[in-house]
Amino acid sequence: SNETGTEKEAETASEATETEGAEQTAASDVKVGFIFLHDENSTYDLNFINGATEACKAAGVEYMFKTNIPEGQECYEAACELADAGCDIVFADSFGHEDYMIEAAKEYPEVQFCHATGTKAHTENLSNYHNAFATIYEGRYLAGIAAGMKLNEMIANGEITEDQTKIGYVGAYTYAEVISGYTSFFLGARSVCPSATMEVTFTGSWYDETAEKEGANKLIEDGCVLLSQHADSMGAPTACEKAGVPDVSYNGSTASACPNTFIVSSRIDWAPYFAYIIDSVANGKAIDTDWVGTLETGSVVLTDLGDAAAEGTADAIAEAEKAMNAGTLHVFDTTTFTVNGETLTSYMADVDTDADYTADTEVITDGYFAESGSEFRSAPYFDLQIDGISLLDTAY
Amino acid sequence: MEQKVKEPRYHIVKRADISGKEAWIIRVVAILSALLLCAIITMVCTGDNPISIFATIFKGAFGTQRKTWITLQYVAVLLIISLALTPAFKMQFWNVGGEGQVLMGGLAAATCMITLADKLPNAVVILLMIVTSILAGAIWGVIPALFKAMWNTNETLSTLMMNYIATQLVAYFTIVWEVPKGSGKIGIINQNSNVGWLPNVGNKYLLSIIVATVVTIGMMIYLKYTKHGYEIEVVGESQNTARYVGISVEKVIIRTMLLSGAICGLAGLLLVGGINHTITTTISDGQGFTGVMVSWLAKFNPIAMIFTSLLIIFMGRGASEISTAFELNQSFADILTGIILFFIIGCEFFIRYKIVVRKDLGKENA
Amino acid sequence: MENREVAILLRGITKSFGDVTANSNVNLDVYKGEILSLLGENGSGKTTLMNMLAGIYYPDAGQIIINGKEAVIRSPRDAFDLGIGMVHQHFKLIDVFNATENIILGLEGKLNIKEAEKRIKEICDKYGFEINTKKKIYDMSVSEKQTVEIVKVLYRGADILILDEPTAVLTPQETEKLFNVMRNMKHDGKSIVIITHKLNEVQSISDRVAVLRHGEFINDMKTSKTNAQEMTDMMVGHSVSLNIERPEPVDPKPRITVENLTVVDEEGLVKLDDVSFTANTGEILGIAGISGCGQKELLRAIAGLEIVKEGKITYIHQDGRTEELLGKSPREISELGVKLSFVPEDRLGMGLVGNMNLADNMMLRSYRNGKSRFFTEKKQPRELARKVVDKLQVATPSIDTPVRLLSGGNVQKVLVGREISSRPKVLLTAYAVRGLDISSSYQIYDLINQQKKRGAAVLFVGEDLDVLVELCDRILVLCGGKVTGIVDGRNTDKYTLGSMMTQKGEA
Amino acid sequence: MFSLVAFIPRAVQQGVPLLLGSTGETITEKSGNLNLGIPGVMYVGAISGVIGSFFYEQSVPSGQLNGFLAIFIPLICALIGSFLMGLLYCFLTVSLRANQNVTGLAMTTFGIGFGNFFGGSLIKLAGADVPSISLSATSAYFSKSLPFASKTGWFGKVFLSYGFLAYVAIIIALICAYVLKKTRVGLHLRAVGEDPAAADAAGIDVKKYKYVSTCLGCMIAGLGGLYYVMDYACGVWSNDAFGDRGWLAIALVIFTIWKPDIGILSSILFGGLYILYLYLPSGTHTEYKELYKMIPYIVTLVVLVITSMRNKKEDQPPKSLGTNYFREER
Ligand SMILES: Nc1ncnc2c1ncn2[C@@H]1O[C@H](COP(=O)(O)OP(=O)(O)OP(=O)(O)O)[C@@H](O)[C@H]1O
Ligand SMILES: Nc1ncnc2c1ncn2[C@@H]1O[C@H](COP(=O)(O)OP(=O)(O)OP(=O)(O)O)[C@@H](O)[C@H]1O
Ligand SMILES: [Mg+2]
Ligand SMILES: [Mg+2]
Repeated sequence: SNETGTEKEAETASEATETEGAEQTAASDVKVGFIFLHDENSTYDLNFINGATEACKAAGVEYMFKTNIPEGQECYEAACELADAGCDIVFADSFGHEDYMIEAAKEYPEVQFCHATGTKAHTENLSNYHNAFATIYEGRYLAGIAAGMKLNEMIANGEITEDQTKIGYVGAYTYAEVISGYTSFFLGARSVCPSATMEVTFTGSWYDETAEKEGANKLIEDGCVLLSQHADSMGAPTACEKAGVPDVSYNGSTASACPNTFIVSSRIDWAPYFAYIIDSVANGKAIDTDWVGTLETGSVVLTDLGDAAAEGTADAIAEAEKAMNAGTLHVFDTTTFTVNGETLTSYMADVDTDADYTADTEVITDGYFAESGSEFRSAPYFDLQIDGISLLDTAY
Repeated sequence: MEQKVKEPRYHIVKRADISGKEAWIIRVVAILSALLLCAIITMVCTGDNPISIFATIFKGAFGTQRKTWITLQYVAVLLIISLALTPAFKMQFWNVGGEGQVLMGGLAAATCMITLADKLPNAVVILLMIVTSILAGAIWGVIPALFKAMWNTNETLSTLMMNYIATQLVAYFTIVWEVPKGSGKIGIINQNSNVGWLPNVGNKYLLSIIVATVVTIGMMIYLKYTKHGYEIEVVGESQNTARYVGISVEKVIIRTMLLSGAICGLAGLLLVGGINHTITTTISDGQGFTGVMVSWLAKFNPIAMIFTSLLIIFMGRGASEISTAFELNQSFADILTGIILFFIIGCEFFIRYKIVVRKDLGKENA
Repeated sequence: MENREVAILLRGITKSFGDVTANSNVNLDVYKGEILSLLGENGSGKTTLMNMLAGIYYPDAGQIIINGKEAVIRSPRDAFDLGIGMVHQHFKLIDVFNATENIILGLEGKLNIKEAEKRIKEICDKYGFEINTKKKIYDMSVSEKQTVEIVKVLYRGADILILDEPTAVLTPQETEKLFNVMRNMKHDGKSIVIITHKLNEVQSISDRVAVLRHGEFINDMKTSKTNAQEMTDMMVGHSVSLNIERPEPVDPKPRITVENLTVVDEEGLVKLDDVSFTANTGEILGIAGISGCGQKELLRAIAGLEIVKEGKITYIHQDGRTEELLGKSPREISELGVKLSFVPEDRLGMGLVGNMNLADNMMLRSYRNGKSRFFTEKKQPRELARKVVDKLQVATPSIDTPVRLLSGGNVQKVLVGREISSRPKVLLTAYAVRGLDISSSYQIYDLINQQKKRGAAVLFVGEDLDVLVELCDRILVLCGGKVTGIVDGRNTDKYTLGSMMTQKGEA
Repeated sequence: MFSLVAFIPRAVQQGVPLLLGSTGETITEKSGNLNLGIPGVMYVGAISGVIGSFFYEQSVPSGQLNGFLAIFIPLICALIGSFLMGLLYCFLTVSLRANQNVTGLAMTTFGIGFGNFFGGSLIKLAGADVPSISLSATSAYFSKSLPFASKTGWFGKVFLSYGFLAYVAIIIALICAYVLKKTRVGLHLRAVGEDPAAADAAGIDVKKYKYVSTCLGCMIAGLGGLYYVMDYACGVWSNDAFGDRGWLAIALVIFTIWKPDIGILSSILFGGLYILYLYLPSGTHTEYKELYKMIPYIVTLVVLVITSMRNKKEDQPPKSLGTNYFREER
């Protein structure tokens, strides 16, 4: 598939990284500054770093990285330093950076501040502050299909029966991004394995190897026969490998650590977004306040399938992908799920960030839940608990 | 001649009081050799030119005006925390709970900012923040002190545990106050109204620096010239003696930890109200522990602490620049910091002692 | 000299610590089967010299010859191997270990406690010690600890025994017991070096004396051929008078009355039993008793440091007003002018701060005074430190030297000097001259007399009955926490006191 | 719902690194050395093992690892790495008489930096998609449970289901306890920690004891790091994943009043409490989880306070802990 190519390129690019892009293409004298929460040793940041290097190299622009910038005043300082150093675009990759980026954006109106995963650009009314995200729920839906296929295979092999098709999911926070993620994953799985159910446990952290591992162990103990996760450490995949439970991971292939259980992984490729903002600034075009990458833009990608993937998975995924691109398949099609036993006809989501979580926007259109479209905001806001998914440890 | 007993080739003797100049020469030599070793290691590990690495470290800390200010601000905060811990250490009270005390101070400040923003005028909120954060730090500091005073409970462990409890409390409230739902982040508090933001004096970095200066001078005077300072020293050196001369050891322990915690709380206030305008569990960034090192390294001398905290911040700041410039991961800086510290603490030996090599080997041969 | 075998030969031994030269070019011989007394003023380098034999210090220059062979003693282990054992001025025992564990510490081979206990018993039987092998050091009295130290040395089969002020903390009875043991050992052919400041002991136990002054070897001679005055003069370097003056009390008035005082310790043992007496102004009230008979508790009770079960302690002001001391904090009592100068067995353990310099140690008592509520006053303590150094001839490089670096006796001078100088109304002093050289001791007596003349009521706890009889106006005798009598110091002798001290024990 | 049989193995796995760390620190502290560098040492132990096994795995075609070498190489590397850290600590504090606290804290900075730096470098070398080094082949040897573990039901799960290092940890703790309590070496070591001057005067080679016990202590603690990465983390090194277990190990030393045998159960208990929050109900209210996470610390604090109420002389830290010894110093 096309993703694989991009992946490889990204890697070679990252190997050859230099501080400041040496080969400068004629037209562009754009300079981009990047702020990363950690460094390339973090799953999350590596993904951004690879995308950034690739895009900047390709555009031939100068760039600067600031790694290990915590979600505090340091982020503001880093942003200002980058602006002082002549960057035309300053990008930050972590959710908690947002407020500090906004502060910097107010101080440097001529510099474009772009922020991934943020939610405030559309309400902040700053012409130089932008959010971006991708329809990763589409990727997760496809990964869910791979999971469903696997369940089907296990039923067929007699390993489990139909009423044992319970999926476990290790989530970080009870955040819309996570909820949207596991729901789409589940819907994907159920689209091929109708008997599937899911149990979710939360760790309360984006990266906590122990909590993720123990969370996974608990799910396995609880009878989950397949796991997936939305958290950044290797805790859950390795727990699966040890227990021999198939696993759909996130953000990159865990095949080398989990050769026997890795099925597939979805991730966001940020290179298209970076290419877009560089191009916009170079050509004096306005950057979208909320930019959403999709399967079509190449922003949402799946890794190569692992050995544990069931036969026919690739075809099933390709088919679904085509349907999505064609607009015939919506992940959150209200006919495919119920909430409290009822089909959703109208839902006010909390799209505009506020401390009281005020629901402010009708998001059910044309029979589906319109998740993170550029019309509202780029970051996900699907936060419903659908039937078939149960949350662990809710009984007091 | 009878069977030869092996004569020690050298032995170690105490030096007569060494002049300040000589001591500094020894220290400078130590730092230079440490830098040399660092240079060699850097070259071996990366192949980069060590000179440019050091230049980059320097640039990272003092390269631009903004950087210099930030560096000084960091030094100020670390210095305040180190100073806060110092009276406890002088009292031989193992306060490794700076982290928790800072967090609690910060949490109190954040609580005021969040809950009182639209209820009280800004000045009142700030006043309450100052009072509550100092109080919160003091309370967090005094709890282990009470245990110690009443039952001689090991304070190393109790203060350490208090850190974790404080961290979890902050984690709890972070989620309670998170925006948006589920994100686990509070974000900048009162970003638009700026209620509870400590005022800028001159520029936004200066406030911490001024506070640090005041605390440094105050602590120096407190420890050296006051009755309290004297009592702290006596209690630290010998509790029996303290009791003998009628010092209430329990009272001193409690009073000192109140002070220690209060100043940590003040650091928390600066971090939340003056610098970050938010609270996270990592807001003190391990400085409660770094402060231990700063304080001991300076042998509890507040003035010397300015230099030790500067050194540590300088290395840390330089490091992030290295990682930007050379694609070295940031941990490399920790290695370099470690090496430099090893040399500095090692060289004290040569200031206090000298090694005498036996010269009368001739006699042996005779 | 008789033609006897030499055990130790020291030649040209020099040792300095930083600026302080503790020993310079010392030559000293010790023969087999003799007891040698090493004499010298406080800080004259006795301990240092012996520590070089014991492997604690290493000489800067000089030669050590043991049993005819040149020896290099780099560690206590080397010293043991050469048969040298030392009982240190400050005991070197592990508090949380029991006697056996301490005695066998440092030896090799498989750990066999039973076997060790057997051998310990043999040694004890041979020399006449008593040891409870299972008792923890922290539960032991000083003399018990000392016994452990000596047995420890003997257990290793040492032929050369060094005792650094072993009697400073012993009662006369215990001292006599120790001396008997030493004589036994001498007859075994062992060499013994004893450091002591008590010249009567020197005369009763040693065969020879050697004198150090300011780190230099001065002379040695047979004990039988010398006398106290000569030895003292030799130590000091000039002639000194050895008389204690006893002026008549001027206008004595009751200052403190103690009535029916009873103190029970944590374990429920009665430490003071129904003690009553009056201390008068301008008078020295001596307190005699075998160690552990309640002297310490008595002083501590008056100073407010002891929990009292029953009784009354009344302070009577100049104008006749009275004030109950019980229930007052040590500080309040101290502010009334009741000053306790207690010289503990471990001098640095209480009363002084080892790491502080002399001047700061002077402040311990007075730091609360001064104009400011908040700030300390540094000038007066420094002056006081200078005065004490001057008056008591404290051997110290400066008043900025940490007191832990001073020799044992000098540490004590700092402590006692400070306490006495605080112009007390009531001076409580215990073991004030413990470990002091003879001329310093006399200076202390002098100082105490000055306080008496000033009108202070002095309570003087001492172990040396000769001194008590010479110095005190009245002497209260304690035995097992009970008062067995109060006698007039001018009309009594030490034998009367001695028998009163053991009255209860004999009954 | 909550199954003890499932929970105990999890607690044990959490407990083992803590046990090794605290046993190592205990014998170090028994010599009077307060090694606050243990967190760093554990990182160094872990990364040394990882480096060794990484190069071994790289040099051998996959699937052809020699079982003995696969265990031996990382083991020896971890031991050497942590030994060197111990040596560094001793050289600075014992030979150069540097302040123990500063040295220890500097070693923690250094050790964690060292671990993450080389971890990061290897990650780059390994070039995996997800930034981690995975030594799953080696890990399989380390985490192999005892025979019959899966066949003996709950018994196997609770007692036999661990990798060999877990058992080694318990054996080491028992040996240390025995040596400390019953042997001459133990007696001497305790003496050194209580009062080095007295020990020295008794002819004990204080320096030797300090060096040996501290280095050994570091090596044991280093195994804790190795266990974490090779067994618990399934051979996956991720930077900072070990977290602050090193500090908890130091805390456990105090908690177990310097007794390695008490350490066995305490560390398992603490390990259990450490992950208990994951088993307590909270649902979408993740804030309660954060409160639950306090449990181990509050329990520790409460136990500490209660035990300190009956203050026994024998339960105190070694008296000379944290101070250096120089024979000629007064
Ligand atoms: N107090 C001392 N004075 C002079 N030389 C010494 C002293 N102690 C040891 N030495 C010698 O100095 C060298 C290093 O001393 P070190 O103390 O490290 O070794 P050691 O003697 O084996 O140790 P220990 O004295 O603890 O048994 C050795 O050659 C030793 O013989
Ligand atoms: N370790 C040391 N460091 C510094 N100075 C020392 C040390 N040991 C001894 N001195 C100094 O050396 C001198 C001699 O001390 P030493 O202890 O040998 O005296 P001493 O004759 O035993 O006196 P005393 O009768 O009071 O015990 C003193 O001035 C003392 O301060
Ligand atoms: Mg809203
Ligand atoms: Mg002496």
